[in-house]
Formats: sequence, structure tokens, C-alpha cells
Amino acid sequence: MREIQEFTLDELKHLFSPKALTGETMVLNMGPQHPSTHGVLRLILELDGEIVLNCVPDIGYLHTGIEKNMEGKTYQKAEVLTDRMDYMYTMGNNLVYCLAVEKLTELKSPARADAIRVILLELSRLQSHLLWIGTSALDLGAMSVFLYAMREREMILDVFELVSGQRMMTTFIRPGGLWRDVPVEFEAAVKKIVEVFPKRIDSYEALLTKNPIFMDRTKGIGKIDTKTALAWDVTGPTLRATGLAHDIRKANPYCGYEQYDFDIPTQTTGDVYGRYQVRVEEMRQSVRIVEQALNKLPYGPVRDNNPKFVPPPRSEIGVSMEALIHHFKLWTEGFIPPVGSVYCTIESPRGEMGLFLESDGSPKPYRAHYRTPSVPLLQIMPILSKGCFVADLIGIIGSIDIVLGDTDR
Amino acid sequence: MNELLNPAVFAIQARFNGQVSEFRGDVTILVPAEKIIAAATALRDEFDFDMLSAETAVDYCPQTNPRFHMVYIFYSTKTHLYLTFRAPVNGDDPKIATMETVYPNANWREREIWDLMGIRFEGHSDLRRLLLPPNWVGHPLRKDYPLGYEEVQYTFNFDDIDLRKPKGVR
Amino acid sequence: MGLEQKLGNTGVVTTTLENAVNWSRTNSMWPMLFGLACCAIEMMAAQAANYDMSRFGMELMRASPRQSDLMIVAGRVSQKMAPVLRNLYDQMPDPKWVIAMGDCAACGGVYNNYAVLQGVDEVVPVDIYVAGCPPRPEGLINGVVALHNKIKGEQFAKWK
Amino acid sequence: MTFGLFLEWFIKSLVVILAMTIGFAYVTWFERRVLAKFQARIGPNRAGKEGLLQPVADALKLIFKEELVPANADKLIFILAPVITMIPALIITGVVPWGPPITLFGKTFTLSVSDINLGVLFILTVTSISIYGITLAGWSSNNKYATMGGLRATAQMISYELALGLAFIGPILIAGSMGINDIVNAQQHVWFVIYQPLGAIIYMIAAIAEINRSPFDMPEAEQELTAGYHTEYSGMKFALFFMAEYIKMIAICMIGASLFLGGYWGPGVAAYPWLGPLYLFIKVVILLFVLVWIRATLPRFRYDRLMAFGWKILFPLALLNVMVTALVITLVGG
Repeated sequence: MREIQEFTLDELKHLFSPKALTGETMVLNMGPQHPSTHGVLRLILELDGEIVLNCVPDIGYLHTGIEKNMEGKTYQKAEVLTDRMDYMYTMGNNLVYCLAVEKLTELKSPARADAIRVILLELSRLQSHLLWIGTSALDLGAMSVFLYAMREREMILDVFELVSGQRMMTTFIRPGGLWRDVPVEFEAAVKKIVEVFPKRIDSYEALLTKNPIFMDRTKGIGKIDTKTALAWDVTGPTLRATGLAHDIRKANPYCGYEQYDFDIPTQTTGDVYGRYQVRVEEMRQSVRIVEQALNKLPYGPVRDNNPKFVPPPRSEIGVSMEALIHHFKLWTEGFIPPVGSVYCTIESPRGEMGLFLESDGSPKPYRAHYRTPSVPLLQIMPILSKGCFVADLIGIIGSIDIVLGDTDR
Repeated sequence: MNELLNPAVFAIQARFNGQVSEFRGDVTILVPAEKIIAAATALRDEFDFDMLSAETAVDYCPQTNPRFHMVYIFYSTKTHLYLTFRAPVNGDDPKIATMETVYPNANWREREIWDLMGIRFEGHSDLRRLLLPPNWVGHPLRKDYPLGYEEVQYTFNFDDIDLRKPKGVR
Repeated sequence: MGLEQKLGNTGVVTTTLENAVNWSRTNSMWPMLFGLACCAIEMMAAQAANYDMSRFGMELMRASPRQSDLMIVAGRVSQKMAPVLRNLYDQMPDPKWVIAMGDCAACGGVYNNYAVLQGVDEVVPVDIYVAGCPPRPEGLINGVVALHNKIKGEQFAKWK
Repeated sequence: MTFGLFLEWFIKSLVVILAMTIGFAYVTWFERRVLAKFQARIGPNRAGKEGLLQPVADALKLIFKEELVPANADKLIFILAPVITMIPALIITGVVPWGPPITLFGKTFTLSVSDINLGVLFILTVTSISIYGITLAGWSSNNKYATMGGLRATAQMISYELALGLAFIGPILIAGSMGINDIVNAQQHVWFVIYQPLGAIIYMIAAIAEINRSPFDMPEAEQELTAGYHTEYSGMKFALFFMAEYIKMIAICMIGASLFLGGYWGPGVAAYPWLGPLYLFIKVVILLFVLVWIRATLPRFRYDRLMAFGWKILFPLALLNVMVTALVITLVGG
């Protein structure tokens, strides 16, 4: 039987105050199984009464070895593994992988594919934020918001299921475009979401935004300023809540985000409430982007027409010998990008998600490293939580919106 | 190469003996390992690269010198540009100075590299394993570390493999 | 275990009691609030409005293992998490059941590597395996109903 | 004491205890169904028709569940704590009348277990005792979360006991008696909530805090302290805590209805005394609905804010309320 491998306090003594060793302050182990650590995060807290003096995050309880596993699979097969990393933004994991592969192989995804990608990505962001608003409100004890948010999330998952047949792990975005074109019902389904959502977001706000208890629990809690945030590489809504309007979608656009008109919401408070406001506003902006993308959804192919990298359509395999050969080669041997390494980033709901991909001229990635936004967010937990109450700590964990699959990979 | 990158690239190239290469628009500078901290400091202070976007390592296994490449990717929120540094690290005793003093967020990234790649960071404040249990043996992301593949059981070899399987409930 | 151990076998009374107890256990099975990875999100979805596991009396998710009857292992179990999971299982009072939700919990799924436990049955006994990556909420509910059917056939004499 | 009197008390106590335990069971059902309705769900509906047998299933399952006592727990206190929590919860309502006096077999019976003339004081005392059970449970479990839950319960009780006590004073002053029966009778025509709107609100808030219900459920704040003081409890011992919480819910609703909403009084009670318990029941259900509604809507308070709220807002308000009431009564002359 495996044993739980514990740190002793002596090993962590450089992280705690000397009082912890003498028992003057209480060391509390929170997690890995705890209702509000959003998965299997473990926090070792040093408490004086209920005041958090120190907080040492311990991660790795969901370490899956995805990076190692990807090295052993061809480029097409490795993509499937990426879905399960940031499991709240699966489309984004696929996208950053596809962008990196496209950069390596100089593939171009067609305009229609880009527009559909944008729609799906913004819907993904919306569902991620929905789960965040639900769980973070649940952490503060407001349970109804969670169930309302989950109800709305189902609408988005229905769209994912419509296009790909899977609710979460879609692998719908492929290098060079999409797996296939979307069905005809897609536009109507998305249109419905665009119509319904602003009202639903209003209803969450009605429950939370002006609620005195909610404001009391969130204002001035877990503060961080822009300088610290940048030094600790914090991105996404947490950075934007400090006042810096940094968004990869605007700064380094991908998938044609430059064509869409949207704002980057910012707040200057840098606290839990600021992050809440930024995310809620981001949900509205996402709806706006989806609406624009839907209105000018172009027609055309959804995959690059390069048979060395992109599998031919199913219909061609039966009639064209070349298509059959390409298909066979692609799914047995895989494609071979040139030697070199690239770095691609996208804006995930949590911040900047990057992929460092190195190719050694073989059909398998030589090294893939995901730069995930949740790692820096967790890393600043000691800074955010210093001097706060245990109850605030819960609110802070909720507000930075970590996904443990994202940190541990 | 983006023109805005020019001053930084030329300065680093000249002052720290860097070799510049470009692939698909990504600029990479190979900096000697002992100068990496000075180069990163210059990059941060003089050229506004205020974020260490990613830090990782690549293992080119059979060769020993340099077996590892440390990869640092910097980002500037002013110019929205990325710049990559690479530092070769010898495989016999892999160690390099910590980036923590320049970019504090390197703390966990270096712990992760130590955990998975086994590169030691000198001067690091808290070099423990990050992802794996504290008493794990080996560094899984090294190319000479097996994936830990477990055989797939079919009907014909089910019993053989079953015997070798660890059983938790004993 | 509880009271029934002291009762012994009293024929028709035992049978009726068995039925009543099994009925109560199926209708009031409190799961542990325990999510690991992606499947946990689908488990939450199963709790929420569209699927609503509360119909089966399962909405009282207990945060403490001491008060829970059912452990839904939702997601991949890493080598670091495995002993913790076993510890939690040991803390649950009898009778207890385990559902391995999703491929990773059932057999390691797509992650056949150093970090992931190849099936949670290596550390805890599993009653129901639910396939899928992740299983749909309907799939989980189907697994729960299958577990209910299993429990309905349980007999005092065979309880350990 | 005659045998008849003893029998009367015995029967009345039995009725109260049975009503409370059955009431508890169906309050859980009521809460789960109403909460589900608030949250666009269905709620338990498989056990029996409309899930009406759900509480039975829960109870039966908990009876046949293994009871664990942690190895390092203080065993005696660990086992005693649920009992200490449970018994006060059951006896609180002993002084609350659930109908006008009725005449049977030529003898007049008051419809409360005991009509003591210090009923309000009794309620205050007994509610304070039940907090001991929670604190002891938290302490004896030898679990840090449980300890914190227990300590929070104590701090919370201290902060709210005063406001609760002061909220009682309004009705006492107006009725001129500390007996609940007198207070209820004084409301035959006008409910005290008309005279004492502030007092009623203070009572409701303080009472919710007293029984640790959302949004004041700090001692068992699930998201913060896993399960708070009952983290280590399983089986029937846990069920007792669960029971105590819900019975206290009924109790505060009954007391609130009696002090401010006219108790069993309503149109036609004077003529048909059997309407009295019905009116009380309806009032209690409405108050319970309010409790569930609050739970569905509001986030949880923070521990220190809760105490600040108790001391800095509720307590002065309650004092003011008492002073104004006393002044008005003195000026108007009762």
C-alpha cells in the first residue's frame, strides 16, 4: 500500500514563522479534498486564530504527465491529450496546440474556420466564466447562482455536442482548421444563446453585484497591484482587475480577433470584487463577439488544402487514390514539420495560455510545454492571502479561478 | 523580425555573446548559461520585457554537452513582443543560476523543471519537488526516463499481467 | 456495521428489514463532495438543474467522508493522490460504495504513463464503472441507478 | 402532584416530541423541495409519492450506518455532545402554547406543556445551553476544522444572545408579562409585529444566527470548514445534530409566531378553538419558507463581520427599540 508522503514542518520551516514549530500558531492542512479548493489543491495554512499568517500551496495531486505522453504520440494523436488539461477551456487547449502546429508547418486555417473557432472559443470562455461565477458564489455561500449558472452552461454544451458529438472534450479544432463543418442547426442554436444570455447575466448580477453581504465579503479582499502582478506573471482577469488592459486577443491577435469590436474590461481595485466585475463584463463582451462573428460568418472550406498535413475529406477517400494514400500516411506515420521551436499564446479565461512546441523533424513533438495561467495565479496565493481570514481565503481561491488540471498537467 | 525587437536583440547579442536565430518569426538568442541572469536583468530593466512568460527546458538526451537547453520566453506588455532566450546546460551535473531574483515567478517554474527535468537551480529559495511526491525517484521529462507504460490487458495475456499489477487492497 | 449485525437471522423479519434497509440506502445515498478532474465538472452538471440527481435524494453532498455513503471518483487519480484517496475511503463508515466515473478512474484512460494510476480499483474496491471521457450526466445517473439495483439485492448474511 | 396532572403532562410532552420529530423530518423534505424549486430543479421525488418518504429513507439509512468514533477523540464528550445539542432543541417549545385552552371532560387544559410565567426567560436559557453541545462536539472531535467550528459557534452565540434577549423585551413590555401564554393572549386583536416591526426583524436575524442557519451558518460553513463541528460525526450521532438544527428552526419559527405574529390567534379562533393550532402551523410554515428563501438567496457572512454586525448594529438597535417601547408605554400608559 502506498503511503501519503508528507512534508514535515522542519522541511517547510523557511516558509512558516518560527511560532508554527513551537505550536503557538496552528498549522492547518486544507485539501487535497476540500469542498472549496476547486479540485485537488492543497494549502498548508498557518493560522493565528482565524487569520491566515502564511499559506503554502502544494500542487501536483492531478499531475497527469501530459507533456511526457505527448512526446510519444504523433502530432494528430497528441492533440487529444491536450483537451483534458484545462478542462474548463478545452477548445482553447486545442486551439493553442493547433496554432503552434500551424505555425510550425505554415498551415493556414480558412476564414470560415477562423470565425467558427472564435464563436466556439468565446462560448467556451462563457461556459468557463459561468462555472466560475457559480462556484465562486457557492464558496461564499450563495448556492442558487451555481445552479442557475449550470443551467445556462448546458445550453453552451449543447452547441458543443451539436458540432462535435462531445460535451467537453471535443478535439473539434484541428491543425489547419476544424474537424468538419458545423451542422445547419448551429447558427440557430448560437443565435438563441446570444439572445438569452444578456438577460441571464443580469439575473446573476441581481443576486450578487449589489448584495451587501457579497460586497462585504469581496471588497478589499485579496488585493494585488499591477507591478506585483506583472512580476509574478499574473495574467487574465486578475491582471485586468488591477487596471492594466492587457489581453492577448487585442495585443497579439489570433484567429482574426482583430476584426471584432470588443472592449477589454478593467477595474483598478485589484481585489476579489474587481475580478468579479471584470469577469462579468467579459461575459457580456464574449456574447458581443459571438454575435459579430455569427453575423459575418463567411462560407467556404473549413480546412487548409494541404494534403501533406491535413487529412482529405472522407468523401474523397473512396474515389481518389492519392487521397487514400495521404490519409493512410497521415494516420499511420503522421506529418513531419521542419526542425525548430515555436511559442504560441492565446487568452484563456484565466489568462495567457501558451504552448512551447519543439520539433526535431520527426512525426512526434520533441518537447511540448504548456505555459498555463493557473500556475502563477496559485503561486501568488501567499501574497493574496496574507493577513486575511480563512473565509476570505475561500473567496480568493474562487476569484482567481484556478483549474487544477491546468496547473498540474 | 519585428523592428521593435532590434535594439534588445542587438544589445544582448553584443554584450552577452548571444547567437541570434529566427524561426517562423520567433526570435531566439542562445546565451551562455553563466550570463543568463545578467542578460535577463538587462532585458527587464532596459528593454521593458516585464514578464517572464514561460520557462522550461528541453532535453537532447544522448548528447551530454549541452544535454539540456533552458528556455526562457520573455514578454513585453508595452510592445507586445516575445523574445526567447536559450541557455545550454551540461548534462553531467545540470545546474544553472536561478531566475528568481530577476523574475520572482520563476520560483515555481524552476521547481517544476527541477522536479521533471532534474536541473538544479543555484540560489533558489525553495527547491522542492512541485508536482510529484517528495520522495519520487528520477525526473520523468528526461528522455531517458521511461514513460511508465503499462501493458494493455487482452484476454490472452490478462492473467500474466494481472499477477504483476500492484494491488492496493491487500 | 450497524444495528443489523446484532439482529441475526430471523427469517421473514430479516427479509422485510433487508428490503426496507436496502430501499432506504438506495433512496438516501449521500455522495461525498469529491472531485478530481474533468469528470467532476460533469458530476456537478449531474447535480444541477438539467439532470438533477437530487431526485434520488442525492443532493446532500457531504463534505466530510464520515457522513457520506458513496464515493464518486470523478477523474484521473495520480500517484500522489492515490494514498489520499485510499485514506478518504478508509474514513468513510460502512456501508460504502465507490463509483469509478470516467475512463481515467476506471482504467487510466488515455494516460498510460508514470503519473496516473491505471484504474482506481488498484487502491479501492469499485462497485460500478461508468465509461466515457467524461461520461455524460445521464451516464453517471445510469451508473447510480445500476448501483441502486445492485444494492437492492444485498443480504444481511453476505455483509461483511 | 396528582396522577391526572402527570398524565396530562406526559401526553402533552409526547405530543410535542412527536410533533417536533415528525416536523423535523418534513422540514428537511420541505426545505429540499422548496430549495429545488428556487433553483430550477425538482428535488427528491423518488422515495414515495413526491418524495414524501425521503425523510424515512434518510432516517433508516442513518440508523443502519456504522458509527465511528475517531481514535483520538474524547469519547465520553464526543458521544454526549449530540445529546446535549438535541435535548434543549426539543424542550424549547415546551412553553409555547399551540392553541387556546380547551375544555375536555369538564376540565380545562392549556395547550402547552407547561405554562410557566417566565416562559421567555426559559427560552433564552435553553437556547444558550444547546450551544454547549456544538462547542463540545467541535472540541472533542480532535479535528482542527471541528474545533474552529465549535469556537465560531460560541463567539456567534455570545454576539447574538443579547440582541435576541432585547428583542424579546418589546413584547414583554407590551403584554406586561413574561409568560408566553400572556403574550399570545395580548395579541388577540393586534399582532405585536405592528407595534414592534424593528423588534420582529431583530428577533428574526438574531434567531437565525442563534441556530446557525444560512447566512449565519459559520460553525458548519461547508465551503470553509468542510463540515464544521460535525466533521467527525457519522450515522445517528450526525443525525442528531441535523435534527437539532431543524427542530431549532421550527422552534424559532414557533416562538417568532407567538411573540410577534399573534401565535395561534386568527379569525374565528375564539369560536372554534381547533383553528388555533392550524393558524400556528400556517404561520410556522410561512416563517420556515422565509428561512429557506433566505438560504437560497444570500451569501454567507464573514465570521468577524457577523460579530461586528451583532455588536455594532443589532445590539444598539435592539437597545433603542427597548427604550422607545418603554418610553411610549410610559407616555401612553400601557
